Amino acid sequence: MKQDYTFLIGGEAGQGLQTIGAVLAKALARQGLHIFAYQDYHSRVRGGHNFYQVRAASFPVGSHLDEVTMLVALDEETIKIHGHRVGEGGVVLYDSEEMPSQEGLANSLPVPLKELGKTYGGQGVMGNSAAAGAVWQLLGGEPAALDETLRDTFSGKGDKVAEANVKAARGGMEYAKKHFQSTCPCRLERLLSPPRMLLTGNDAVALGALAAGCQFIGAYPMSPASSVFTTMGRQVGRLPLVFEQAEDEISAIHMALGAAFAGVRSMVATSGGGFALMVEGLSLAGCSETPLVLFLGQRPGPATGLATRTEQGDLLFALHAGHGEFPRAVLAPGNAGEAFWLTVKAFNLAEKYQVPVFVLSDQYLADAAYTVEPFGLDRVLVDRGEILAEKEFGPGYRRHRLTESGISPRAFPGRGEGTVATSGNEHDEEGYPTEKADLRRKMTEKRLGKARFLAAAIAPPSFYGPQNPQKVLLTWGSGLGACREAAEHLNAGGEKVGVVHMTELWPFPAADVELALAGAEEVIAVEMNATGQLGRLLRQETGIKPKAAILKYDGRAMNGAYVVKELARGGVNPW
Amino acid sequence: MKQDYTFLIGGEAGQGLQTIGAVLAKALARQGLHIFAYQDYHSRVRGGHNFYQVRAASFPVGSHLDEVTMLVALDEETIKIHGHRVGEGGVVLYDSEEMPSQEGLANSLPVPLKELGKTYGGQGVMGNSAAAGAVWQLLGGEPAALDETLRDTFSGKGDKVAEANVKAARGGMEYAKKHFQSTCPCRLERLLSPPRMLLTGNDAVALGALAAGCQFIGAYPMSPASSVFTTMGRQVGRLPLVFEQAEDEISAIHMALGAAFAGVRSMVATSGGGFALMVEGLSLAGCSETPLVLFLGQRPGPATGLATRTEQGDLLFALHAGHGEFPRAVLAPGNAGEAFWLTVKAFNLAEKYQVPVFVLSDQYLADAAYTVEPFGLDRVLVDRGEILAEKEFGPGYRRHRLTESGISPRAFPGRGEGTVATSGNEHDEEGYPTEKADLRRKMTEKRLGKARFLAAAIAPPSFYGPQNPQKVLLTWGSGLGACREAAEHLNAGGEKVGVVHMTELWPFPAADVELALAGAEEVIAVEMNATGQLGRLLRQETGIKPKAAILKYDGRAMNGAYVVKELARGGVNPW
Amino acid sequence: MVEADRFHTARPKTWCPGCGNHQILEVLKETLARLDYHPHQVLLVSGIGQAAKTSQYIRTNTFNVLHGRTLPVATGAKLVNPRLKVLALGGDGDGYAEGGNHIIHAARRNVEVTYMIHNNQIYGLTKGQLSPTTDLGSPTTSYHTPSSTRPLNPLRFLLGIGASFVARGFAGSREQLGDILEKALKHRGFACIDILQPCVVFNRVNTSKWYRERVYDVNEEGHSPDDLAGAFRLAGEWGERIGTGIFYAEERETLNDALLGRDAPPLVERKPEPRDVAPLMKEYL
Amino acid sequence: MVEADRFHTARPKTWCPGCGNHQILEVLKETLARLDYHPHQVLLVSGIGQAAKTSQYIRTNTFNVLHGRTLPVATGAKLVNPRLKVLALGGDGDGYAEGGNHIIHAARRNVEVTYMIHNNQIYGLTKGQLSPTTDLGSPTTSYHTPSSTRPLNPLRFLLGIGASFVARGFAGSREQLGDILEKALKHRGFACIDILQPCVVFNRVNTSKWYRERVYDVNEEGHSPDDLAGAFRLAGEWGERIGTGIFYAEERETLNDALLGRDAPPLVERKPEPRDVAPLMKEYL
Ligand SMILES: Cc1ncc(C[n+]2csc(CCOP(=O)(O)OP(=O)(O)O)c2C)c(N)n1
Ligand SMILES: Cc1ncc(C[n+]2csc(CCOP(=O)(O)OP(=O)(O)O)c2C)c(N)n1
Ligand code: SF4
Ligand code: SF4
Ligand SMILES: [Mg+2]
Ligand SMILES: [Mg+2]
Repeated sequence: MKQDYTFLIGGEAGQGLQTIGAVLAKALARQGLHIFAYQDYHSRVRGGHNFYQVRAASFPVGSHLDEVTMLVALDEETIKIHGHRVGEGGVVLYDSEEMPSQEGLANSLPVPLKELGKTYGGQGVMGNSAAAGAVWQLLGGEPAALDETLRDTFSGKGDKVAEANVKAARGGMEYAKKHFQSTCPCRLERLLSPPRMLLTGNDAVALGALAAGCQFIGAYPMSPASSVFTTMGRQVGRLPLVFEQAEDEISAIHMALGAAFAGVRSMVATSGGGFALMVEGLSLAGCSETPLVLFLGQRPGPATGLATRTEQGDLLFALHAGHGEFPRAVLAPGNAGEAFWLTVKAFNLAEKYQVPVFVLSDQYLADAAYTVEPFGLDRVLVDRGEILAEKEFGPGYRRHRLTESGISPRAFPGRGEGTVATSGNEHDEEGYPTEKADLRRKMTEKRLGKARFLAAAIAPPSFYGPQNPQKVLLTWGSGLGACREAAEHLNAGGEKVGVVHMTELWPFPAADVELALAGAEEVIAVEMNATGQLGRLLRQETGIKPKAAILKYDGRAMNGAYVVKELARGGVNPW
Repeated sequence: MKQDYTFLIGGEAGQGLQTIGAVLAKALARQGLHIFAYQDYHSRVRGGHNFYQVRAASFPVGSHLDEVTMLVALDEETIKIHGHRVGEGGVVLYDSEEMPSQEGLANSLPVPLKELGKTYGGQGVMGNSAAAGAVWQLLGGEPAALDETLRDTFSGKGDKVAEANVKAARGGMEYAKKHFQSTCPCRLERLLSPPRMLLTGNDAVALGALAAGCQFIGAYPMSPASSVFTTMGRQVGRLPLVFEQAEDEISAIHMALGAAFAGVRSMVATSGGGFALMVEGLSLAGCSETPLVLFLGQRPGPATGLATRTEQGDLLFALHAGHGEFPRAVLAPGNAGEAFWLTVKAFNLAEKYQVPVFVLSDQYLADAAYTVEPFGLDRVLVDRGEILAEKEFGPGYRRHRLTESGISPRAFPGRGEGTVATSGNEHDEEGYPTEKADLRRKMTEKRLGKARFLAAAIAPPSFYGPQNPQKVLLTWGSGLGACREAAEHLNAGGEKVGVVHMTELWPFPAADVELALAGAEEVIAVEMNATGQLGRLLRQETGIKPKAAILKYDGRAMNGAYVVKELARGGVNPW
Repeated sequence: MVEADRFHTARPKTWCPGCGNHQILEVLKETLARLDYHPHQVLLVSGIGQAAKTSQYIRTNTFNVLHGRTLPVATGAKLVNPRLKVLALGGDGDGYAEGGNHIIHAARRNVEVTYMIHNNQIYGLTKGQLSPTTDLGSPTTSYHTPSSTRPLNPLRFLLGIGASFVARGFAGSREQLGDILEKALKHRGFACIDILQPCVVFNRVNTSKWYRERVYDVNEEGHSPDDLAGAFRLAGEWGERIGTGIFYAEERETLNDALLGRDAPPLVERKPEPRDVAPLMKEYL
Repeated sequence: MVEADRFHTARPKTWCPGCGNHQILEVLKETLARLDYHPHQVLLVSGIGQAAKTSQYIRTNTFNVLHGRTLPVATGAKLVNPRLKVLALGGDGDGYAEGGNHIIHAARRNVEVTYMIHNNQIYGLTKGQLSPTTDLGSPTTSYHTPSSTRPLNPLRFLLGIGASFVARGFAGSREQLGDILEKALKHRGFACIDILQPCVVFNRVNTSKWYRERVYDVNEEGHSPDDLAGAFRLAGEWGERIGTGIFYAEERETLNDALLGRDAPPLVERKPEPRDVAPLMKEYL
């Protein structure tokens, strides 16, 4: 049976809706379903309408649906805002202590959450677990499976708390069994799947960085990037790495450069405004050929913009940031799985070519949770590029030796008898400032020449859909899920729509992209921004101008339905 | 008679060669000649080979020549480095106290500078004026004309010093008259020209900003931008403006935004690394629709690069700097005259459309001195855009009111009974933060929509050369002089080469550029960088890919001869 | 507090109930009213963070800028329009972390700006990360272990850089805070108030109660604001007793005085004319 | 000074004759040699400016970074390789202007870095602009009038932010400077030395002679480095008498201690393995 359910839990910040959402997502994942879950929240700690949306399906999913199967309303606002989204036969479960009776609402179930929490778990706040229990009951889930997930979730707070929550959830189940009259359209069917992790995009980046052997992360808190460093930071002590919260982003990138220069794999994690502050340091990385991975979690700008929402507005900025000319790579994963592998690749590219490499994400991908099979760690290859052995590293070492490939073997201070010198001034082979015209020219060519080799390491775009599609949706990064969903929908209706997804954007794989777009009658760029940045880049690099663009720039992620609708309207031309 | 002389004064930093150069340039300008003068210097205060090169001609000139008519060598290094550049019949005048006799050198004249300085002026350092006098004598200049220039130059140091220098110069004249045997090929012929100012690119920007009514300049010292703020700063007290040296570039741009918000025309001046630090503030200007003029004097990067040299490496960076999407304008003058008028225009665009506007220069243009007729100040129109009168500005004022044009009339705090609110967060019409999707969309469209009107205010590129040229040299900013010189040379030899010079680069005047390039068989991009940035931009905006590029990226400016030579070799393809 | 109404806005507050920012906001409104300021005479430059939201809940001119950048913006505005009463305001992260350099130089310049740092010793808006003032051993969401670096002492920092007015208030001592703020607003120069502000969600160590048990008024106990050495010593207290009040105050030339002359007419009221550049052009002939 | 040869380089110096940087460079080489460091054990992080050129004229590992950014780079390097003797070095503009914020937080972290600020009270490399330490009334090329803002007092700033080692040297007192530097290099923590450095071209006020007539050794006159209040008081002197020597020194936990544990093996010597991530992956199942 095809299963595709969407659970939406809505309420105010501070009501604990994340807990219900996360518990349900995890419990459903453990039932073998594929999950896509994401949060919509405000830049505040208490109040404001927030929601958590979990999609659980019997097939892989990479974006959200508009139609809700089960709405859990912790406040009345949730019903006002999302009530219309509940699909045919869908269920509304609401906190009867927080709002007047919603009797008029079809298939609705009032649940006295605090009361249940108190009665069964001993505390009103456990009402959240009661809500999860009620949902689980309506789904027809195996009670023990929810128990287990609750135990794991609350284990950090001690056995007593965990057991109380289990009891509260059981209370919720009982209540739902007793009071819910109608049948629920969603009957959970357990699937025999391999075990899967439930991982946000940021979790995947953190895992990727750790697997790649990153030993230093410098950062200053900023949504939606912060969880990358907190997840990694939790491993300090267990794994050989260190995290330090910098006083600002300028310091963060320079600390990371210091660590990289001293010999470890090093990264920063930030968002637009923080990245803006790192731009001078980025240029220093370029000049001094210091490897660095930059995680850039985009959010809507300009300036502080919408701090907790999503956008893909910084592609061209990342591509051109930094004064002067130096090579770089820009990778943009489309889901958690790609986020892991591209982060690993980012470190290899950075060290092999001694350049800064971006992992370009956005709030949607950063915060959304995906089910992914555990990564094959044996397949994680660490290539640190050319590094002199301690014995070879003696007096006369030239950090920026002019070589055929433009790559000069690295050596690290204190790791041999020689000394390493480098500089943000134009320098000679030894790494000391020079004013010589000829050397300047050679050093520029050396640095930029590496782009050729870097380009050869860039993968072609991914293609999804039928052979010889009539229309191609050209997208990048987190646009993947929505475009695939749209294409599948349209192709099911008899169209021939393909998706070309660019995960590796720079050096731009022009020939591969031309090939991928070759047969298509129409190329439509699909991006979460207002100016059609990939479309511009495509024309710059290939001369191909997309026929139209599908754009969104209200801070809320697009999904398949949006793409289908906008495509029908012909898209827009932002260029 | 056609006159086209090049004087090169070379020596170490601290030897005072700027004085000789500047005095000669000014004296020649006052004889009615057109001047192009520039310095080549190191990032140090004493020592290092520096030179000052003055080209004086009977026709307008905008770049330097390789061939030197008269070489003034304050040290032997100068002869070693530049000796071969002295043209047929050229003269070498050298400081005989600083180096062994150069008797072998044709047309050479040893001058004991210190001795002359001491004997005639009373001090060894006055030898510099003696050198100027000797040159003047060889030129056959009217002695009184040099006297006058010296008096003006040294007037700040008191009459006594000025007269001593005049005497030293007279001593130099006498010495040259007595000892120089050969005839000198350059005989100065006074021209009846209107009075002309001798102005560097930076002087012109400063004058333009002052004429446009700029009242605040925020900056942190950085070559080659600093002279913009020192020139403007000298007017504090006389004109209603204020300059404050900030603690860093981040502070500089934010001070400027504060001043602009409070109601005055405001600007910053910086170079690459400093601009990199301003990128977050730039985005705040975009979000809060605060008008700002940014003077960006490019120098070779990445990082600190070559601090005192030249490059055009930051075009795409300036175009895409800042997280999020917002409109901006980028203007790039080709000489001092354009620098003045484009700076005036920058302020008008910034205030009318409430956007940041760049004046993009580079070290070559910034430091080079040009002869320019005094600017017609009556033609300086100040258009501050829509500003509410004090009486209209009452309670209920909405700083970001949604209007047809996207432009919301401004009002200034304290200048009426109302209050002004704005924010770097996405905001409502009043200027307070909002999270609403619909408002976000509208505000984005409001901001970006202004680009349409801004685009209409952008001038088409300038065209120089024959109708229907076979080849077009497409260039921007300071590339103008070299390209025109090259085209004139080639056309004199029977070719049909035109120059398309983009002074206004963004919003990109695509239709105008297409028109300008329409007939040409070959388009060659000519830029002082390594990656062909204008070429890329051209393709992005028009689909036209130049046939080749002529590039230079060794920190030394290109000139006409370089362009001719590279064109003959077919150029390169950096894309 | 009827006069405080003139600063009223209907915008709903998004702070947690019990958050110290509520109290600080009320004191700010009251004090401005008491000094008979009107909304249009005041410019509030705010940063990013919970504290910085203050400017949304009070009617004045306001530029809500980037995280950490209040002081340069305030400086630029004050330089061109000295008639404005300019305040800058933000959290401990906004000020002492991202904005640290600007504090040093605002103090050096002695720009006439009242600077309020709502110091909850934590990053509120971004959910509990380490701040430069987080106490040693306090839990944060930045690290999986409690804070292990010694915090910055804000008052010693402010005294060390020569700020001409240095005070500490406590959100819970409303009357005293109002007094301090009044004096700060009257101060001709850069006036800094570090305000102890309980965060009921992320700072469970330095709670309202914790502060209340410790704060005392240094001026009441005899400290005189012209005693710099005493101020430096008292600023060292952070344990059983925590001093509040005015630690240091000194009159000296302000930035506007220095750059434009005391009582110079505001630049915003002077209209530059292109033709005024003519004499300068002559110099280049 | 035969041992100092090991730090010798043939690179020609581009400083003016008579510049205080020459002396500081020699003292640096001598002191490192005296403490028996070898070039490969030392990492010198330098900024941009005349002072910063020092790292070109001494053989050590060196990262010549951006203007103002020495300390974060030094911090990152020290964190991953504590076996390196890490120094940071730059001018007064590099440190107190562009880099001001990093000083505050390096002090808070107490990262084990020796920080030398060559303080010529002017911007040398960029030709005479105002520095945060330019004396009131001194001419600069930034303004057409003499400096009219009161300078930052570097020592009070450093004391105020709780730097664990605060000293002032004078380029012209070579022996004393060597002593101070030796103690700084031996200090477990963030050791700052503000070094009075004559600039013979752009600072015609604070000349060698001017300094020499005023400097005295505070420690010789009985000041003990554990006396913070005394240090703060003495740091206030800037006129007839200018104190040099060690103003303050205190042992406390360093950043490496706090984040990684004292005597933890350097991260650069530990090789991470992809498979070590397996347990963490399990947590997500
Ligand atoms: C450049 C930049 N970096 C980071 C952030 C994210 N950010 C917003 S507020 C904040 C810190 C809030 O702490 P604090 O200033 O103490 O204010 P509080 O919320 O505690 O009042 C941070 C890190 C940002 N907006 N901009
Ligand atoms: C971001 C940035 N801003 C400005 C500059 C230009 N700059 C180079 S050195 C310097 C100041 C030099 O003064 P100081 O640090 O005191 O060193 P000194 O030359 O006096 O030794 C400046 C402003 C720069 N390189 N980078
Ligand atoms: S999180 Fe803390 S600082 Fe933020 S509103 Fe709540 S109590 Fe106040
Ligand atoms: S200008 Fe000053 S600081 Fe620079 S080298 Fe010369 S004396 Fe030294
Ligand atoms: Mg805080
Ligand atoms: Mg200096």
